[in-house]
Amino acid sequence: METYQIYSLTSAVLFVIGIGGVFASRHFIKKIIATIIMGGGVFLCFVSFAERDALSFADPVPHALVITGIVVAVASAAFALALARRIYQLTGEESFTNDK
Amino acid sequence: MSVLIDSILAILAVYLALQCLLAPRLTQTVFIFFAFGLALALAWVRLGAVDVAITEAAIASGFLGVLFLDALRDFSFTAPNKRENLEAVHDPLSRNDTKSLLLPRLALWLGLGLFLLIALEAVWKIPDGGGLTAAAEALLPESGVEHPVTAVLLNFRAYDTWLEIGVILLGLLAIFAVGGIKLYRKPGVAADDPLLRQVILFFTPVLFLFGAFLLYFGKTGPGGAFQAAVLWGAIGILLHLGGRPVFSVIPRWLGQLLLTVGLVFFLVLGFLLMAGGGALFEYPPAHAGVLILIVETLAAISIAAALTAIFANLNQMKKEEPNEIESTN
Amino acid sequence: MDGFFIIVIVFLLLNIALGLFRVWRGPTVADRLLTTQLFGTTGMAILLVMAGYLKDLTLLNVAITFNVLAVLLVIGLVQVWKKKKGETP
Amino acid sequence: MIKEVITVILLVVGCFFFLAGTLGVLRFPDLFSRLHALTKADNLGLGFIAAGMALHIASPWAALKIFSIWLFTLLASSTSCYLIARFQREQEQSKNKKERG
Repeated sequence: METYQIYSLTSAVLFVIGIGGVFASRHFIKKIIATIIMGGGVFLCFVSFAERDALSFADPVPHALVITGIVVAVASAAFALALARRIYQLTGEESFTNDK
Repeated sequence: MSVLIDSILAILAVYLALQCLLAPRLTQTVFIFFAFGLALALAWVRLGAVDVAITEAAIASGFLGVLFLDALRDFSFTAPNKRENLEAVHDPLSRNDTKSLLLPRLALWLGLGLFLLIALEAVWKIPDGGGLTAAAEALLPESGVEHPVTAVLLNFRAYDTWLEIGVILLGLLAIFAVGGIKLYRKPGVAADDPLLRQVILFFTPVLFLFGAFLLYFGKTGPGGAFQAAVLWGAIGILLHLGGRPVFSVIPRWLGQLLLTVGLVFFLVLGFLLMAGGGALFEYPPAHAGVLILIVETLAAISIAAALTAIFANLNQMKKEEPNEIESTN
Repeated sequence: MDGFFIIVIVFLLLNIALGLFRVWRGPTVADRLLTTQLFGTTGMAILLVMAGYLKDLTLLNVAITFNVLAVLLVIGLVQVWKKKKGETP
Repeated sequence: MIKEVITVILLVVGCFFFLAGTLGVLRFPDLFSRLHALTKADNLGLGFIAAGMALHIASPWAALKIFSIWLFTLLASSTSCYLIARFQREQEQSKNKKERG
């Protein structure tokens, strides 16, 4: 089994874990972390196929995309955290409840 | 034989991701998330993506870890007790709901299982397209740098990087919109511990020098604007934690200048190059190296300032009068 | 020699996996924080050995980054949570 | 040949100290002894591994870098040890005060 195959299969599993976490977990912070894990799965898929296409060096375009992607994911996660904390400040709730 | 390392790392990453989401306490979640970042960084080293590994280690586990810890201070520390309270207060039907929740839950697990199979098959069968390695290798001598990833980031796809600085700035503005501008406020607590103060004073120049080294090293090897930016942003966070918040010390116009200089300079450079007859961000090969270094430095300063500002603003978002709000519910 | 390096790396990875038990159980927050130190140090050791195994010296930069950020996390937790105590005496 | 033997010995000793540190973290009864086990034994192990790898890579620039990595780690980990211990003591004190008053 090649290295890239192991990691690309792992990326699929991580993505599915992230999706399950987004649906099944209740607390805001867990939901945010689940989206980051989803993103990690996507990035892992990119980088593993960059390694498959390597000639004298690995394919640099997916690497660059992943670096930009990580920074954007962090910025959006920070925004989500700000939203979550604001909701908690205003209503005192830490998860989406549907009783209203 | 090296398959052993890869498979153990893969199992570790999957296990950590699962534990991260299944852990009953939020502090467990955050610290396992840090370990997950470490496992991913090691995986990227194994895949030959050292730049990505540095970025991941720096931003996705270090910076986000600090942000999450800061958020946990506001939320309750232990999820289970709080959740019972919440359910008791907000969701009185929860006891009866367990049966009716069974069906959606079953559907969720079935759907996830199916999706997993589909995803595995899709990943297994991704066709062999050859990638863009050959194109990047052919154009590398004209790009002005020797490291292919830096060449892609700052020359071939420079508009990506430019817009990305914009996205970070946009994130900061969105945080301002959500929580109010609390950037210029002074935090209450200074570092009272002499050892802590000394460590912050020692690590500040070390971080600065190492960031500058990574920035310059990006020309020939893994490193570059983002990695340097995160390390410089860590300086800002350390100073903020030590009671010397950068943005409330320096004058306002300087802070705003630091935040926007990367974006503006990038744009002006692009239009000047267009006026000179090229396409947007088409550097003349003779001066490309110098131009890329200048752009990288300014972009790094901007991103570092934005990261510091995000942390400072989130850190100042305090929960106001919690008892009163909870009792009215 | 390569086989020996692989054994060392696998051993250190298993060490990290063992340390996770403390994150899971640790009665206080400080116990969990302690393990970030363990992960940081062990991760650096893995990166050093990997630098020899893959013959890639740039991995040393990743090791320094790890080191710096583990410190950031510790200082962050200590300072951030101290404020909470100061607010509600 | 003799170089490789020394590298292997250094790495094995380093691994032994890492194992000792992890076992200490798992088995010791309270936080302060766990801190002691972790920050001392692991740093010693890292030192041995660093020495072994510097010998194996055998370039003066890399050796300098590895040495500085080890030095930073010593500094960082002793500081974090102190900070974590102080944090824990403060938490315990405030908890005791709350229970008494």
